[in-house]
Amino acid sequence: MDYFFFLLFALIAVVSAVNVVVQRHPIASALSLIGVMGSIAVLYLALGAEFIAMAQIIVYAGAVMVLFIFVIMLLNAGAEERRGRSWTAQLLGAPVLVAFLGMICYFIQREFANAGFMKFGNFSGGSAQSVGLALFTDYLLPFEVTSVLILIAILGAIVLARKEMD
Amino acid sequence: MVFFIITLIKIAIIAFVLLTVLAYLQWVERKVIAHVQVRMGPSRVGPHGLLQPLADVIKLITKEGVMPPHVNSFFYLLAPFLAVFMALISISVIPFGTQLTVGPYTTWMQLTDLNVGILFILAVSSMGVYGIALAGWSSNNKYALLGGLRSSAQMISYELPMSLAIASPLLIAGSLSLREIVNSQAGYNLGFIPKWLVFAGPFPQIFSFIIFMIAAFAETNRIPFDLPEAENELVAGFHVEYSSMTFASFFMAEYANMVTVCSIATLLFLGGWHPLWPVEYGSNFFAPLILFGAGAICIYHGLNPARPLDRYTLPVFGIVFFGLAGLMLFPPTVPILMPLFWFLAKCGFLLFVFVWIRATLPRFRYDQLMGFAWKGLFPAALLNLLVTGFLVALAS
Amino acid sequence: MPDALQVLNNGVPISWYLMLSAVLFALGVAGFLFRRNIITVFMCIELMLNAVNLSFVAFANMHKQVSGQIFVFFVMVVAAAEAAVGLAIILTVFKNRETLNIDEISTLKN
Amino acid sequence: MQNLWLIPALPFIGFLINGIFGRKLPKSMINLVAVLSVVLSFGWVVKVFMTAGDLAAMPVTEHYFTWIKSGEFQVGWDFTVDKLTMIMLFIVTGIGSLIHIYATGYMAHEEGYYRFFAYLNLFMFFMLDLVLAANYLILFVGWEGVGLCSYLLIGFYFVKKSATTAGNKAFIVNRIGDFGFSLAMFLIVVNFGTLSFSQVFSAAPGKPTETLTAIALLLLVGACGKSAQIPLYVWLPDAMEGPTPVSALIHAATMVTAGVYMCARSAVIFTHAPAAMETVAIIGLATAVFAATIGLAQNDIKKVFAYSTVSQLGYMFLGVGVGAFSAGIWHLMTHAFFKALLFLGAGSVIHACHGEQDMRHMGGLKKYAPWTCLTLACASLAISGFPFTSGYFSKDAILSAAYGHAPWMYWVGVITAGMTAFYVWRAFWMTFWGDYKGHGHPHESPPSMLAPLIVLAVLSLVGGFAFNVPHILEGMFPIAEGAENMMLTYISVVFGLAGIALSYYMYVVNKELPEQIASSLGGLYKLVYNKYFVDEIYDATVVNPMITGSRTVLWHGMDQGVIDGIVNGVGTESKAIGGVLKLLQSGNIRSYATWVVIGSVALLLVMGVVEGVGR
Repeated sequence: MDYFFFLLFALIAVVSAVNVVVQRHPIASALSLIGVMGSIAVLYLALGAEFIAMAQIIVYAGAVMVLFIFVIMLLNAGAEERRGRSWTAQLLGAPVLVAFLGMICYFIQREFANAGFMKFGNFSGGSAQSVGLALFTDYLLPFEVTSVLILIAILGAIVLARKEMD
Repeated sequence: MVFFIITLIKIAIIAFVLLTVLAYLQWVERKVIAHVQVRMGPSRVGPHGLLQPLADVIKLITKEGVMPPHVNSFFYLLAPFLAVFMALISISVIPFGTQLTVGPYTTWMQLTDLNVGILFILAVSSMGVYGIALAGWSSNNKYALLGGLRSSAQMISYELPMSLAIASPLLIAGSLSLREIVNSQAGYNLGFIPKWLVFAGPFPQIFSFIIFMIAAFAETNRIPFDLPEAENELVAGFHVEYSSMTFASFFMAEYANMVTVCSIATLLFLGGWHPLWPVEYGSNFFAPLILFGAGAICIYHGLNPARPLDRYTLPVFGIVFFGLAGLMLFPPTVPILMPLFWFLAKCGFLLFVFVWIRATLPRFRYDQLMGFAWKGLFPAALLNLLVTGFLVALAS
Repeated sequence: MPDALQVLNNGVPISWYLMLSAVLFALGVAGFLFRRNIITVFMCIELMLNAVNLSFVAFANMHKQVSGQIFVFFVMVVAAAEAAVGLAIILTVFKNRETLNIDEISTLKN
Repeated sequence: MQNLWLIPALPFIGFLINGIFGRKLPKSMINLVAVLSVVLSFGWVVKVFMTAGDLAAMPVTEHYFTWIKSGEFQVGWDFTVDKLTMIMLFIVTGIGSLIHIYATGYMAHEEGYYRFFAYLNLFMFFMLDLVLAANYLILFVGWEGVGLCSYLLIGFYFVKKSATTAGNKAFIVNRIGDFGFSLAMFLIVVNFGTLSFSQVFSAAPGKPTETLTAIALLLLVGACGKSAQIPLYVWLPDAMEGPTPVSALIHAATMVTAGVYMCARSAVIFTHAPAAMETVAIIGLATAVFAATIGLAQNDIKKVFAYSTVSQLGYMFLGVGVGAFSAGIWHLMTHAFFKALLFLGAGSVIHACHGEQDMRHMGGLKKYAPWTCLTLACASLAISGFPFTSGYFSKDAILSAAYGHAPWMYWVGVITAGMTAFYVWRAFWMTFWGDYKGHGHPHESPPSMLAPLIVLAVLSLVGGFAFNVPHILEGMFPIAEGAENMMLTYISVVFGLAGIALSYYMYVVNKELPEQIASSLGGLYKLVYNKYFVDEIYDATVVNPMITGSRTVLWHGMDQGVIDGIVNGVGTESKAIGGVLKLLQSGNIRSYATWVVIGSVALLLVMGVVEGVGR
């Protein structure tokens, strides 16, 4: 069962991620990114992180990506035109990436080969209650700081996006 | 295995009932508005136009779906499906009543009970924007685009006060699972005031209820917040380019959202399926009484009919009502039907309010809409949440 | 073959999740490298963040501690802030130079 | 639970109200708040006194919260009340209330009325905190707080240059003392691992004498700063720039005695450090004589009383130094009575003479301001140790203790007593006898100022035998083994009377005599008249070198040379490096990203080669 779920949603995630990269239209990329996020959210659920999963949907898929789509619509960004890639990408891009991925996977295999198994329901620490507890006791200061960060971000966004008064 | 079968059965039932309800909701709306405006409303197709929805459905299905040129066909077709999907999926966590025992099997009148149910609904509703936004964008039409942008902006803006208004009753209920929340509202203060979150708790949630309802109107793009589909400025906004079934699915989505929102309001604030006054004061006999009354009226009008057809239709309704009333008095079914009845009654009342408001209020201006969201509703919700949290902390 | 069933019942190895997140991350990097539309590039960054979040949650499950999820939470918040500011910047950039091609946006002032 | 915190809290509330809303409030309201807060806290002191039971047996100690906690070391916000504290509380709140009442009359026509009372209430808060403290740190908080308030109040007329400079002087000189005090606290922490009085004093006898001596001497430095002893007394005379009620409350009755209180509080440490005790006694004695001689030749009425304050404080230190702690506290109390009275009287006189402070432009006030005259007479009698006034008892106790310690100290003390009597009465005669030489038309002060005067007059007459402090404090301090020899008493009384008589002769009967004397021993007179040029010496030896040094070394050398040099150097260096690095900056984001990826791949490769992942 766990295998089935994992493989299914991992497949969806990877396919949509590939889609994000290869699609030439921003909207298409955005939608596939939403797909990635959704499937990742399901994987979170499987990993016992209910709250985070929902937050993932609400924050990422629901708010951030909406912003993206907004901007794309506002700028009416069309499909990307093909042109000669920059030399870095041409020469190094693909091989470097493959090497990168290979190395990482190798290390994961080496370090975490027997890091234990994920079985649905073997970890129930991700309930809204426990997350909230951790957030408001051990991580209170970071939490506050983050709120300040958000505030500043809002101000910055407003300042940047408002039309000049002249 | 049994679990799957039961779930499938439940899905089938709920889907069927829900879709029918959606179809008839529209009939109710037309009827109510008609009577508010002193008209007859649909009355040709079937007795009192009762078959009107069926006719509409057939019409919409059989019509030709026109796809305008230069649209991005994939997104153009994806949008309505997204919309209706997101609208329908949130029903799956809503409990309609208590446990239900059929032979050896007992189950809840609910598809599934997430213990983050509320968050789930919020998440889905936040996803609902995409359908509309995409529809607006992909149909390659400036009115549609404006409508799409407007509606997504509006939905995002009103999601905040909505979430905040939802959060404060959660503080009191102390759970995110809808079932738990409803259970926490059982019982009565002083023996007759129900422990609903609207009344009960350290701080009555009446304000958050009002805020929630207002935000709900905006979330479902209903009058007075229906700017995305403002006929007379945007020529129906984001779905201007849609026809036949795609158009119908947007409609379905809107009504499904209404149903969802109303049932959430019922569950969160109005005590779900708990009756309005205790059983020992005979709340169980309320429903049959109404039905008997309705039946009696139908019979009476049937005996001296205003229109020729009434001679046959109304008595039939009367019989049906009598039958239902009897069923509600029949002891084995009472524990199942009573909760269902109360839930549907509250939900239906809220839906009626929706229609009523639509028949009553004019439309906002767009800047007014946004200003109201950010300058009025949001601070109010925030304040309400603060006060609630403070009092809850004091009470605990 | 009982042992296979046994393995199946054990559940999914954590390392698979890590691999998945690695793959997603690499895809994000690829997008970052190969795409030219600034918005898409930005989305690829979000993709990378998500990949990292996934591994965080996987670790949280592995150590049976909630901390990892807290990190994810913070990453989300930061990502939201970043999206707000970044998109605002993109809007301004577009307002000033009428282009979204990051190759053409290679100077701080035009 | 006695709720001791209320005692300082009430003035603090007053401070908050007056400080925040004072600008808006009417004067009557400000008065009400200011006076009421202090009077209430006095009332609470009385209540505590009534209900506390036998303080000697078990002092009331209350722990409110733990302020500092690091490892073993921990400092709580604790208040404690024993008999010593109780006496101080009565002095502070009682006299504080009187002076507040007085100030409502005296300050009636001043600018920044609310500011004045806010500061005054704040001072009360810190002073009470100082007195109630149950450990050195809390005491230090109050210590610094009263220093701050005295600074603020000395510089109250901040438009006057002299006032601000005087304020700065007081503040800076006090810093020296506080430096000593903090060093003492560090030593205590190091040696005792705690700052709480009870633990320190219980552990003190076991400690080596050298340690205790060091601690005691450092504490003494702090006390010298706060209580204006040689060599740190210089700030007190200038502090007279402040309004007279401030001089009375802070620079006569309460704050300057904090040093004495602190020494008495640390009696255990001092008694186990004989060398320190000796130092205390000598410093006290020296200060007493020194200040008294200066006081002989001053013409500013407040300056006279300021120097007499210094010299009286010297007496108290003498008492503490010779081991007669209770006598010192006794004198502290009586001195609080009559010196507050003297200052308030002086204030009333100044008020009467329209702000004139020079005694040579006064005189003949006894018919214009009879009440002031009468009360000041009481005060002068008390300070000159006239039999059965308050000063008589306390001074006598100290002197006899001094005799028991070392006879020469006694003789010096007695001579000082004579001088004290002389210059106080000199001031009295010059002010009230003769005929009025000032400008304008003198007038008596309003009742709100006279009432406190009268109360204090009564206290300074009967305060001595009314409150027999050594008897009260018997449990805490050993009665100084003064030779109970009535002869000593007679001698000191005689000296006091002689001083009075001499002053009468010189300033009433034969008015030319002072000038003749002054001219006859001109140089000496100049020396005394100019306060031995101590301020000038300090300027020459300490202040100017410091200014020049900091200008040359710190400013030109350090700041402009080194620091700016470093900063500019960094700037140029980074410019050079950047010149190289900027070749890498193509502005093409993707090339950057590629570099990052390449870097990470290289990193991973290294890790793979060296197997270097944390196992």
